[in-house]
Amino acid sequence: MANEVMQETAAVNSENNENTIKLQKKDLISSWFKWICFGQTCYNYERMQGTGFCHSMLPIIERLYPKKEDRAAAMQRHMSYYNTENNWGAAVGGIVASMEEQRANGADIDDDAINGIKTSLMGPLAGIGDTVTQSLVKTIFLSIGCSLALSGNVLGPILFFIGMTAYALGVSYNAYFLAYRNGKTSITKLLRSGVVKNVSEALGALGMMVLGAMVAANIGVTTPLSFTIGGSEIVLQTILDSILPQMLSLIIFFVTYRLVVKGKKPTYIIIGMFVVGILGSVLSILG
Amino acid sequence: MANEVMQETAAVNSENNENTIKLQKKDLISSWFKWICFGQTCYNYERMQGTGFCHSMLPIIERLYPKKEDRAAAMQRHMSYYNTENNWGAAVGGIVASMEEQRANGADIDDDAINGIKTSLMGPLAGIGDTVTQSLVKTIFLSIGCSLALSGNVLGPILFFIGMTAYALGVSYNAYFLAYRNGKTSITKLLRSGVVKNVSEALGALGMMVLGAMVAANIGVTTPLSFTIGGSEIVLQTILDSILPQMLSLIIFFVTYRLVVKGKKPTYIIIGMFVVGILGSVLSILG
Amino acid sequence: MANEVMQETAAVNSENNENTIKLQKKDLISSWFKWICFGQTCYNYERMQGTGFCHSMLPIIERLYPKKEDRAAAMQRHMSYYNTENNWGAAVGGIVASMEEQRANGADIDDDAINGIKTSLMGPLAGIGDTVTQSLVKTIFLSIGCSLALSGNVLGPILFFIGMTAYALGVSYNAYFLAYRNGKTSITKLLRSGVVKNVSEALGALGMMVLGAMVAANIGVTTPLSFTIGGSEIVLQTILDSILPQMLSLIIFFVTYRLVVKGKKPTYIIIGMFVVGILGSVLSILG
Amino acid sequence: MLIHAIIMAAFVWCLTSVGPMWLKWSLHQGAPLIAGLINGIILGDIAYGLTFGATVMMVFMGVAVIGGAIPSDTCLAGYVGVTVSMMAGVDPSMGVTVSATLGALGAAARPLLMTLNSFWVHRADKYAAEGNTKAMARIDVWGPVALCFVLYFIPSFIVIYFGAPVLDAIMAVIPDWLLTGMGVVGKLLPALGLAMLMQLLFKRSLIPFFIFGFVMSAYLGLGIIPIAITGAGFALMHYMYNAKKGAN
Amino acid sequence: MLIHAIIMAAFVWCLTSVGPMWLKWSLHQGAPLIAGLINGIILGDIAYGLTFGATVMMVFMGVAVIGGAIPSDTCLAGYVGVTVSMMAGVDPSMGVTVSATLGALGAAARPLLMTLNSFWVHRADKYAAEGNTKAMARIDVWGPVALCFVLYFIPSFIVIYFGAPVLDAIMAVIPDWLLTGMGVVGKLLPALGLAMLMQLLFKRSLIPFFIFGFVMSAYLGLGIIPIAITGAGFALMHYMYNAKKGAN
Amino acid sequence: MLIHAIIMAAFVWCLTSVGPMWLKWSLHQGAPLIAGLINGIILGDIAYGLTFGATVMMVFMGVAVIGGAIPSDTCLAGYVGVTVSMMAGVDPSMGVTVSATLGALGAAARPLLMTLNSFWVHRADKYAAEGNTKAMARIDVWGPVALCFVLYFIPSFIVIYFGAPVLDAIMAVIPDWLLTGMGVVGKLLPALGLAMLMQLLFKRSLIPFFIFGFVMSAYLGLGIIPIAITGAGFALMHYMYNAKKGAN
Ligand SMILES: OC[C@H]1O[C@H](O)[C@@H](O)[C@@H](O)[C@@H]1O
Ligand SMILES: OC[C@H]1O[C@H](O)[C@@H](O)[C@@H](O)[C@@H]1O
Ligand SMILES: OC[C@H]1O[C@H](O)[C@@H](O)[C@@H](O)[C@@H]1O
Repeated sequence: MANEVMQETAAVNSENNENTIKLQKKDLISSWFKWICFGQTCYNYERMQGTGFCHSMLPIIERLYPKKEDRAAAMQRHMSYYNTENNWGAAVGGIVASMEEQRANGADIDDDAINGIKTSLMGPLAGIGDTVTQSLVKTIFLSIGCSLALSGNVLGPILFFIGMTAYALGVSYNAYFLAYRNGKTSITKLLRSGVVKNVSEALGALGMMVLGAMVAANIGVTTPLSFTIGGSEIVLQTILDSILPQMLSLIIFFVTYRLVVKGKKPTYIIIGMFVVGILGSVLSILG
Repeated sequence: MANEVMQETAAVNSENNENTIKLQKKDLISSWFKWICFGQTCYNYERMQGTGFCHSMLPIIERLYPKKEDRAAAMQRHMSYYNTENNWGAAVGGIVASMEEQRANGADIDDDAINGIKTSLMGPLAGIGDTVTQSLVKTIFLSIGCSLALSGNVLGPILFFIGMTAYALGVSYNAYFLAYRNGKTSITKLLRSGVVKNVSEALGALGMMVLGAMVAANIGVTTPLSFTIGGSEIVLQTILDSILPQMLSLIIFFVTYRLVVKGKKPTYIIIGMFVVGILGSVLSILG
Repeated sequence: MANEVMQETAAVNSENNENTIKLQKKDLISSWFKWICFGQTCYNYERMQGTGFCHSMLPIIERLYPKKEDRAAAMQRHMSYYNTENNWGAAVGGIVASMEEQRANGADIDDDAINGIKTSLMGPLAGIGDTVTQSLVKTIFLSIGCSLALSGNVLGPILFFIGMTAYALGVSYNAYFLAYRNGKTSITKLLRSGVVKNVSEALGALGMMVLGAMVAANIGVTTPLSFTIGGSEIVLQTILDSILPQMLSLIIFFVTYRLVVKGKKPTYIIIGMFVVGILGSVLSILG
Repeated sequence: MLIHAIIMAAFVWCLTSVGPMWLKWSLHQGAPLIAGLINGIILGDIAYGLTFGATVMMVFMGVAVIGGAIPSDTCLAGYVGVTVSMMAGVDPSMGVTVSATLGALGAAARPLLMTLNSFWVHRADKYAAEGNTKAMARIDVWGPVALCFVLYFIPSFIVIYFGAPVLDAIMAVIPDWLLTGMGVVGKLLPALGLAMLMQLLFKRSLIPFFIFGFVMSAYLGLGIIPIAITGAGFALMHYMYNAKKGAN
Repeated sequence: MLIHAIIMAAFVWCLTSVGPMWLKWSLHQGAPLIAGLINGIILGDIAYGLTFGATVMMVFMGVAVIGGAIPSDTCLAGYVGVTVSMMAGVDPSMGVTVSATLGALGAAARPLLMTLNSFWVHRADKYAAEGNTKAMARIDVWGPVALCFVLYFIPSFIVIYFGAPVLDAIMAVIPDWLLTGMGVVGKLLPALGLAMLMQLLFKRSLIPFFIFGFVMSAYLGLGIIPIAITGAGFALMHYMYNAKKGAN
Repeated sequence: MLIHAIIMAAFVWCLTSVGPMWLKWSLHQGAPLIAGLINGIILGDIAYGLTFGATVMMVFMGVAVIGGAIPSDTCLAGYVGVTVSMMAGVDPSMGVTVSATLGALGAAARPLLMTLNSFWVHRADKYAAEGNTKAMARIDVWGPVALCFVLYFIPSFIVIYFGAPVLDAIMAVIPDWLLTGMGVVGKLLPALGLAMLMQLLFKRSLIPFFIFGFVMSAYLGLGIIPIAITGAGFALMHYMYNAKKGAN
């Protein structure tokens, strides 16, 4: 509410007042692009993406604050601890840019207001972003890419490359500009409405289907065990196949999943797989 | 409400009054059958199905109005502009027959009431009827019929013939008699309740599934393009197939769909296809 | 409510009072096991599972009532008419055991209270149990078992055996002990909440899918009819297959289903099948 | 051949006038498919007729007649277009071309019929004023029949009777590359019928079903019947889960 | 053969009396399937036993025992019907006939058991009045055991021991057309079991799933296991989308 | 080979520092797949590269980088592990082992980078206080670039340049049973990637879709693309039927 009032005030100012400084399209594009290029270049424990965020604000700061002391204040303001997801998190940059613009034009926005927005949005956007980007979108592009590559089709890696690149650029650009235009309310509304939840539930359905298929197609462990009962040979794998093809793969998958869920470190699981695999092979149990 | 009161009045009349004229089953059947045979025989811009509707009312008029002047009035009443869907629209005939019956027995139903019913129902019934008959039922019978015929099965056209005929006769008969018995309220209720909407949504699901299958099965355009890179030949169609079989068919389908949605005339689209097809063939791009 | 108060009273008693008699785990296990073994051994028209239920209460009675007259009273109390489903119905035993325990410790629970619980729960539990056990679970295990057996896999009958046994023991044990611990309210709540209905609707979906598959796979009637038209032979079965594989099976299934639904006795249907099958074979209509 | 031409032209004549309205749904809306079979029987090659009819039918799949407006005349396409082409013995993909052309011409000519039919309306008004039911029934039927003899029977007969040899002659001189090209065109044209159908059917909530149908055909190689049966299952499911929405 | 007959008759004896109730669900309700395997082992031809048992089982698929009423005696059909038929070495479709007949007879005889068992109830009442738990347990078990020896063991033994040769003899004189006919009957009979099952399962909201199962079997040629697995998926989905309805 | 090693080490160098963040999603998260193709091109055997990259990629399928923590270094696994292995010409299943090992080492070393990068932060603080935007931009980029040259470029180059011959030598003496065993290990490892993915994706309401995907692959033998397309259909359906729930 208060924020909206400010926006209106700012808008009124910009009409009545000759001295108004407005951000230009190219400033915003430059700010977004600096974020999506350098946001995580100097990633570190002390501030995480703090310097990256500050870097991305430079074009905004240069336009809005001609005086050196204002610049210094703004830069220091944006050097604080910051961490969010690369693509969806670009929205924070957009909002902050619009807040800085209002502030430069005299709106009553203090450091706390800006820092408050940053810290209150970076978490939820990281949550959504990590889920959608890494568990859903990446999985789907990757599984299609691997599948094509395995069948010898050079389009596999290429499609993956194009898909992820388009996703990263497209999502971050739109997030930045939507947020710049519509301010905090739009993001808050989005975070609250069920849409994001429903979309990620739906993408999850797709992801799980692809996962099920990959479990069936990409593990492929079999057993060479066979018994001779009364002269006739019984091949265990044939019996397993008649119950459920890829049954061993499924079992191994679920055992591994249990271990992962229980928090076992990947490195230990890998070591375990070496032991099981080599022993199983030597003892002619697995093949 | 008023109408229901009339119906009751009529019912009371018919019990108390020896002079009552009741429509007989055969009159109604004849009326329905005249509609479903001749409703659109003299289709014209001035009255559309107006004369057809009047024609279908003749058995009713002959039974209810022995006097020549009453007959003339009734016939003129039903010569007005009229247009609805053939099968579902038969309901209007049923309602009008019951109104004429009440009127002939002294109920206070004037020309306006009857015309009002006709004009207020013919539109919605055309909407529902056209959707269900032409986009859903016809599609499904036709796609099954074509598919059987293409596989050399003589039952293809025969099943289509039987199916559509049964549909046309069955729907129109039931619509006429249901409407005659239950009057206007039943139709209005049906039009308002979500049932028709839900049924047509469900039939749409079936229709879209069949459509998807036909797109995959019945266009079948391929490309003979192939490149020779470093001595080995790369056949483009093979690569396309590995990504998505019938990919070209799908693309052509969507391009055509775009054109149709944008309102391009079928004739122009056909001409375009001639150009694309012949050029594509001559240039060895399409096959 | 009253019941819960009693339970609390009993609980209080058992803490304050040295004289408390508590059922031991082994009594309960023995009681459950006697039920699931002998519940229906002496099945008869007069009391149905009445003696079986009394039999299953013996370990409880022996522990709770050291005096002969109390024992006699308890045994007579549990000899009444009783009938419920084997597995789910075990819940009644659990509740009654807990009521007897409270009674033996002085709670004000009379014969009517105990009989009331028995007669009010045995019906609903039979309904649920019969549906879930016989129409759903048994069907699914049986169809998998038969299917494996028909493909020559010895695991068919074995899986069925293990599956049904695990189900019978697992469900009855859990029903008995859950009911013992949580008393009547838990069962009543379960019966009222939609959960059981929704679960059985969902299991029904699985059952119907398996049924549809079995109809297609396990009837397999064909027709040897063929006509020679203009020199070329038309094999009816080939035409039927092109419309719908297993069409005859489906028709026979639906005809039989109609008969079953109309209440025709299985014996008559079997006789009918003999007539139809032998005549059809002799006349070369069915094969 | 004379009789053959008369029969097929008579179909057009009836279906534009007195042919019972309930029969129009199969014989008119599905004209190419039906005409394929009939011509196949007459020419003694049913297999040719079935393929031919079904191939041409695809193009007219999505034709819907709403409010009297026709985007293409399915009846002419079927009883004239298919007949001429089958008599000339051409390939179905060439038949598609001939039929599509006739369908377009027919659609352009249709307003003439609907304008001229108005003539009978005025006679009918007169009989109505007289209360003469017999005459009314007569003029409503025989007026259009007479008109369509001139408007549809004669032209159809001429096109079939003289058109087949002409088409034959054309086919003899047509160059190979054009024939091949026409084959490609024949593959493209069904896309139009299907696109028109999509326009009628499209709703965002129905996209999943399009996908399912496509996958079942393209990847599992299933025919239309199993897909339609499965589609019926999905339709029932969709009704079930969707109806609840309305209920809220 | 004597021992073979004794074993199988003993199954019937136990399962109608003292055989643990939890075992009845597999051994009794699935008697034909189980009997097929056991006979196969005894006769040294497991493959024959598996096919035989499963084929007969189909007919009894839908048999449900509600409120003590049995439409057909699965236990006799399995341990007597299947055994006699397999001993005679007949075709499974003939075995279906024999088993169905015995099942029907068994169902007719069942009320006798349930009437006579009442006898033990009165003894039990007496022990209850005395508070004699030991005797009560004894009579509840050994009474029915004794009774079923007479009612089930002896007849079953006789039918198996003498029935197999008789069936053999019948098979030797049975004309070919009748054998072929019996084969067709054997194909028809499973329809009964499945129809009875449908009666238990049917709900309008479940029709889509019947369709999916049918299509997956008839068109994709999948076996029961993948269909049941997919069915489990659909069941979970159905639960999910359906539960909401109830929630409103 | 020198150039080859420099190119691949440069990938690691850039992607841990100045490589544009939007490129990291494909080049870093999908490093093994991409590295497979690039090495294939360099070595002149694209088919080998495709299979190799995709096989190794499977293991890293489920790796997600949340809050800066990495369970395994996909970048090293790809540009170093895949390269070394392909240069040595080993089997993909052996490459999986090499890459998984390097990925684990890389993950262990990562905290070093994130600790040392803090150094530049203090310089940046100084420039901020001065309002010096140019210097700030410079230090934010070139600081890490310099650091990663030491931390990533040099070690990667060494491992690739000297590692390939070493790996070659090892392969020459490795006994057959171990090779076969490593093959089995190579089949097991993807289970880890998939399990990690499951951990990210799992929700009870999504179980049906796992089942559908499994059945479509295991029984119908369909590839990932038709399954993903069908999955898109189910996702839309799920959205549709599910959204209503939220609406209540
Ligand atoms: O649109 C209603 C109706 O209009 C005209 O009468 C014709 O086009 C019919 O086919 C259509 O059903
Ligand atoms: O119907 C309840 C119950 O009745 C009888 O006890 C038997 O038929 C059981 O199988 C059944 O579960
Ligand atoms: O979790 C939010 C965010 O944290 C870090 O910045 C990195 O791990 C990113 O990949 C991630 O998106």
